[in-house]
Amino acid sequence: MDLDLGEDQQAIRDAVGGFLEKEVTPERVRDAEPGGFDAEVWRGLVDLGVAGMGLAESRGGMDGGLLDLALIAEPIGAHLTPAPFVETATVLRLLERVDAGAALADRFAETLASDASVATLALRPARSGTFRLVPAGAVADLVVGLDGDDLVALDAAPPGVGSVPSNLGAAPVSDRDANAGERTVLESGDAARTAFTAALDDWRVLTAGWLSGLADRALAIGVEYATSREQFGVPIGSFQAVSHRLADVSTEVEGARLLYREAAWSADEGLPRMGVLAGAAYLFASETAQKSAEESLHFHGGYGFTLEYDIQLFFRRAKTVALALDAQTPLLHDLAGRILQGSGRDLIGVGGG
Amino acid sequence: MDLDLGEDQQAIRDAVGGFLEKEVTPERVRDAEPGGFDAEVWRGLVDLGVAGMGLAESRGGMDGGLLDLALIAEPIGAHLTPAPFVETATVLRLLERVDAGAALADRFAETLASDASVATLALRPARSGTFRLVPAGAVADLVVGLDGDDLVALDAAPPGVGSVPSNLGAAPVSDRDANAGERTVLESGDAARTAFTAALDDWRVLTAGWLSGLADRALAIGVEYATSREQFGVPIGSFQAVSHRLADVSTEVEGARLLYREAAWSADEGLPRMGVLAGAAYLFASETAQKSAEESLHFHGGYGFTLEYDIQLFFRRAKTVALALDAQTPLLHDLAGRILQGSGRDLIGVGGG
Amino acid sequence: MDFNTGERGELFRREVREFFAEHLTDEVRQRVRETGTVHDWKLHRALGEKGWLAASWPVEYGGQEREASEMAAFYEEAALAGAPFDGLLTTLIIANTIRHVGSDEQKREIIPPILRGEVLVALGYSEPGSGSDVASVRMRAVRDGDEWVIDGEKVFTTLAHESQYVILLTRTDPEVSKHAGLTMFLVPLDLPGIEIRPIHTLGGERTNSTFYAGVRVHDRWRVGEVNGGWDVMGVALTFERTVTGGKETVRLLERFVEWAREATDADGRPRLEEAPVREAIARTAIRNEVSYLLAQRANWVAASGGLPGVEGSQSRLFYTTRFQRTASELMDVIGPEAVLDHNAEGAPASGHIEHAHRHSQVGTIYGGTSEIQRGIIARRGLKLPSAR
Amino acid sequence: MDFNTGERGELFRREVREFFAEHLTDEVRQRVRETGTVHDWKLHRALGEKGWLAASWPVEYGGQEREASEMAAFYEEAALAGAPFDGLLTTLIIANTIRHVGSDEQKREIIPPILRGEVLVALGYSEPGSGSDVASVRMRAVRDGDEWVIDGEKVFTTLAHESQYVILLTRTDPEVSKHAGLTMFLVPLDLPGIEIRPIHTLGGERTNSTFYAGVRVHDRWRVGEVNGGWDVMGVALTFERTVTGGKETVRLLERFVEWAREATDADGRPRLEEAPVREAIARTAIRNEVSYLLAQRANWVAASGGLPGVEGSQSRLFYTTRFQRTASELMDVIGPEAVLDHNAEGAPASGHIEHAHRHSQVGTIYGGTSEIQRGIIARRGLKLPSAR
Repeated sequence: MDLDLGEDQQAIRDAVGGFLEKEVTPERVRDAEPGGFDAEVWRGLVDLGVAGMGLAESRGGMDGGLLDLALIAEPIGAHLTPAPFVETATVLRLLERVDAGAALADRFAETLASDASVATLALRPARSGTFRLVPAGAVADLVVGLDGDDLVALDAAPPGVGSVPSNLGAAPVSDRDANAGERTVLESGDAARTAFTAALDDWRVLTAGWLSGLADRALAIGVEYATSREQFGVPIGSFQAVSHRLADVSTEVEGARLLYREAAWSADEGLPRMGVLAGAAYLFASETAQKSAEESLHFHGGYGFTLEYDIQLFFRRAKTVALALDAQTPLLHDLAGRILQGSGRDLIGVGGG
Repeated sequence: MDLDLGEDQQAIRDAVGGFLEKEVTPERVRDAEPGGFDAEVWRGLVDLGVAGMGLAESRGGMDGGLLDLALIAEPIGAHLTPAPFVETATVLRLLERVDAGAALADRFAETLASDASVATLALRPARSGTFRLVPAGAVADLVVGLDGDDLVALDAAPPGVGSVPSNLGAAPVSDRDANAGERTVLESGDAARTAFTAALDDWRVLTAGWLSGLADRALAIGVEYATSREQFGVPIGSFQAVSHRLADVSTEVEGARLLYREAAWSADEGLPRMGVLAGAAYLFASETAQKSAEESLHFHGGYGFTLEYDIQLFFRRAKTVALALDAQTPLLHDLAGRILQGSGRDLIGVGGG
Repeated sequence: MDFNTGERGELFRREVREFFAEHLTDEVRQRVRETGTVHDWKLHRALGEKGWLAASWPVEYGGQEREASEMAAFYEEAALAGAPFDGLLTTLIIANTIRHVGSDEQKREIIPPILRGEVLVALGYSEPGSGSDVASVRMRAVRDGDEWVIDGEKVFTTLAHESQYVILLTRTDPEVSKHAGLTMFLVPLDLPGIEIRPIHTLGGERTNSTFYAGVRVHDRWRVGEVNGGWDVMGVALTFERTVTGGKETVRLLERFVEWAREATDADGRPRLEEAPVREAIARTAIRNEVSYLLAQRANWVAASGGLPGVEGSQSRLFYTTRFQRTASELMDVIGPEAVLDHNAEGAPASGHIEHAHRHSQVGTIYGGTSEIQRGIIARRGLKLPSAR
Repeated sequence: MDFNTGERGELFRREVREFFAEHLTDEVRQRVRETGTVHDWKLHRALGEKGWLAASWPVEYGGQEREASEMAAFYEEAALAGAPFDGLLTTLIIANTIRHVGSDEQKREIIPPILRGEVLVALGYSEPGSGSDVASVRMRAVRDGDEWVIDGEKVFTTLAHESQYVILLTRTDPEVSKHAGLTMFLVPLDLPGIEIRPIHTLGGERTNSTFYAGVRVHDRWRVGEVNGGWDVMGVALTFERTVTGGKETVRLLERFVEWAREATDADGRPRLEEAPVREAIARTAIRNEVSYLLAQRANWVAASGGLPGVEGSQSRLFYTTRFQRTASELMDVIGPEAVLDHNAEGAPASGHIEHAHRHSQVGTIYGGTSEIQRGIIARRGLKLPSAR
């Protein structure tokens, strides 16, 4: 057990953190609304090398594992970065994994460097030829998704942020035609479903990292406000009604962070628990991000409700990202199914691989 | 709208309250464990006239409506009274309602007066000829239940408190043979199911009253403890971590009380919303009673965990009575079904009949 | 014991329902949604013509002496119809306050146009530095002969941009304890030195910051005694608590059920058949009924001549916290499309639930935070020792 | 970053699992359940023979220098097996404390028999008037030459009736501030003047009240400085926090899944197919994993040489509150039969879940209430200003 980041991991986190702190200010996040995409920020992440981190070194990437990627998703989420890091990283891992993805990966590596291309995974199978509400669907040049028995990759011009249906979290979602553009079948039949499930699990873990970052920052904003805001002559953070609830949140934020990291680590280790941990990590981070943002917003009093303060940005995105994949109960059932396929004790909380 | 009790209602509550305060002490409640039945207390309630209150005046009762009965169930619950008031009252109302019940009602009225007989409703249809875990089943001389297509009444010798399977709340439950003793078919087919459902609704409302009483008393015990117990030089009730949670509980206790009363009143008024309100009242009172007892127990610190203090008696009965009818989710589904059969707005919270 | 809201209430309910069906057009609703100004002059004047702006008042003051059940029915129907009545609420709080503690001149000048629906009054209590701690206001009012000179800033002055007056809680004596040096003024908003700037909110509603620089107000606009502002505030708060008691959660459940009847899952089955949908309906219905009953109880206490302090706080605490929880849970049940707002085509329930999720966040803050309500319940209701 | 508990940990885990499979008989479990005494001398001595009572200690003190991963595996397996180890826990806290701050004589006299599994030490901190406010103890210890005379009462002196010693927090100077006048003593329980009375609890466990009337203790039993008891307490609490971190919820979920596989509904279908059952499994599994990780984090901080104050509080707060919630929810899913306890035939999961519901209530109290933990997290972790 070693919960410290590796040296390389820390170095990249520092670099990305510096970039985000400087570039991705709350004003920048606001300016990207309602489309939810800032091309310059994305270009910046490409130039830093993190957008394509999951690509093989031979393709100009860093051969980054899921943990490396998730550790970056966390500060990206903390800054509510309007750029499709999670989506692109998910697809690049998939392309690196399936044989039929090699040519696409080669090509994408090029356009990523030249044009800051965007890739994404349609989270739900196509219905009547349409992938509905695809994350980053408005700006993705490459969309991968399950269409019937096939896992397909669509190389097609994105509809642009003008196509984004107005939504709570200003997410650049869009519907995508499952037959548009250049269509490559990556896998078929069971292999397609297996590859799709694995990609979804990657997305879950990276999104859990993103949401953990959001939760942590929302908590920090709440703590800062509670420390400086006075009522009745004392900081409101000195009232148990405030401090004890923030203590609960901080506990859950720590838990969410540990859980996404364990899930990502287990993927890199090739452990069979990965699927269970990915499902658990996404659900717990979703719950935690919402709670953190809600509590923090509430403790702002009337100001929390104004658009001028930043906490509403977190509040709106927490719910939006938590609902990106599915309603809550089906996610629980999916997780229960995986747990019950497993061998009992190892899958329900003893840990230790 | 008039939330004051009627004069008669208040007079009976006062009489019953006086009896309970004097006779049904926590020691008496403890002494009745684990069987959960105190024959003398039951005899006392019979002599006070409240055990048979729901019987017609011609049978020596008071022709009491469901609201009258529920208002008595509340203090009976507050004292955790080890006597089957709710069960007997439920059955007497049923017997008064169905034609085939008249002869049984006559006879029960007599044995109630002479021998303090007990009646009860089997809450779940018979399975393989057995009514499972019947409330007051250990001491009931008359058991009414649904057996296949028939609503049957069984006049049979009770197995006694020795038959009670050891349980959390020392409830005098017992399994009962659906074919034992003298069996009367009260109704058959749809009429049987309708009558059974109506009886279950009565039971739900009376039990909601009982649980509201429990919740209210558990809260009072918690408030009293928090007011007198000092830590760090001040009463613990001065800490927001304690007082705010008790404020939440008190709000819910008021809500539970209003809801069971409205449900009972709507039954007496013959309103179609009665079924929905009964379902809601039981669920909400169950939740509230558990929360009140749990919070109050917690604020007792280590003492709450000892058997010497009374709060554990409340804690154990809250869950036990909440689970007497069914698991929680099926109860929600039952309620949803009733709501959706109704005409929308009238059923979901505008009120006003 | 009787849970009937009474025949008069039901008769009036039908009348009110018909009124809103006629006067509250989709056009109005849309304008409200787009501007965030939760008030409509035409509708407001129509209410005035009906005599309903203060329908509970004595006839001598221009009221109709309607009983509590009728007033409850009025507010319930207004909420169920989604009527924009923020202006009505704040104005009536002040009209009531003036009626009880205002001067005869103030009553003559203010109340008739208010009741005709021609005048709105905004509330100017909160300041950047004072929220739950209302009495800590810093706005200064300094006497200068027959006039007072007011300097300072207020926030959350909702509808100031549509109102003719604002009621201002000011500090007139900084030397004494914080509750003792306050004075209340009713200030015409067209006086020189007043500036209004919009504040946009998470719920889409507009409120305002208002700035007062050397604003000169005649002493006849003072409400109550000099340094007696906290008493006036007490009166005003009483009316605030009894007026509120929303039915937004009922509308929310109605819209959710409508959605569930129409929407289908990937296999074409109505979503109303899904277990989580039905469980959410049951849970919401229970909360709604308890909310309704707690509000009725507070109204009943008021109608019986009592001051529903603890009852009002319990009603408000339960309703607002459950509204938040319900809106969030309903979204969780709906799934990915739940985040689409009213501007998006095909948004579930036309974005109503998504809006409720945002809008409900303010409920646990305005009119006293949930923490303030819990404090009131604990101290006054449960007699627990003062919070530390 | 590495979540492996390490090969040594896994090897030791297997060894421990085999040990309990052999030594922890159903007879022992039943006796523990019936008496409420969560300790078994035979098992305890067997652990002593293995050298596992202080397996993490340096070899020179009789330990095996096992690493953190091994110790975690040990406690996990003990909890998973349902081993009665309350005596082991309290005794090791004191053994550790003595090892750090005790006199050489105390170490020589106490530690060897403790490690052989022949001696237990009970904790005597709490008094009727002091719970969360530990430092407010009133038990007096007055010096009389080489001896101290102790008078007072302790509550929740768990296992005092099986122990050879009790550690007592006493007041030796009532004139100074409450933390400054405390002294700690290790007191043999066979001294004259000591009385032990049982306290029975909701969870079925037995604890005790202990009474001390003119008990004369030699000064050599004093632990730490005179009036330095609060420092000793600080050392002891550190060990308390690192030792705990139960796996009871994992056992709970295992038993629940076992039940759900076997039980059938009215139509004969396995209850494992029911939606609420599966949702409960998923929810519980998530909580269990987070509990595991928070505990591992605290252990890791300790193993890295840190003092896991905030981390320990977070671990404890999360685990204990979720244990309660889970046990209650699982009962709600099971339905009417869930209330049957282990004495009732056909009780679901042999009454294990019903017992957990009762037993879990103490978790948020002992070792510091949840409120104390939240205070520590808020002040030390979040740097929020001191609670009022």
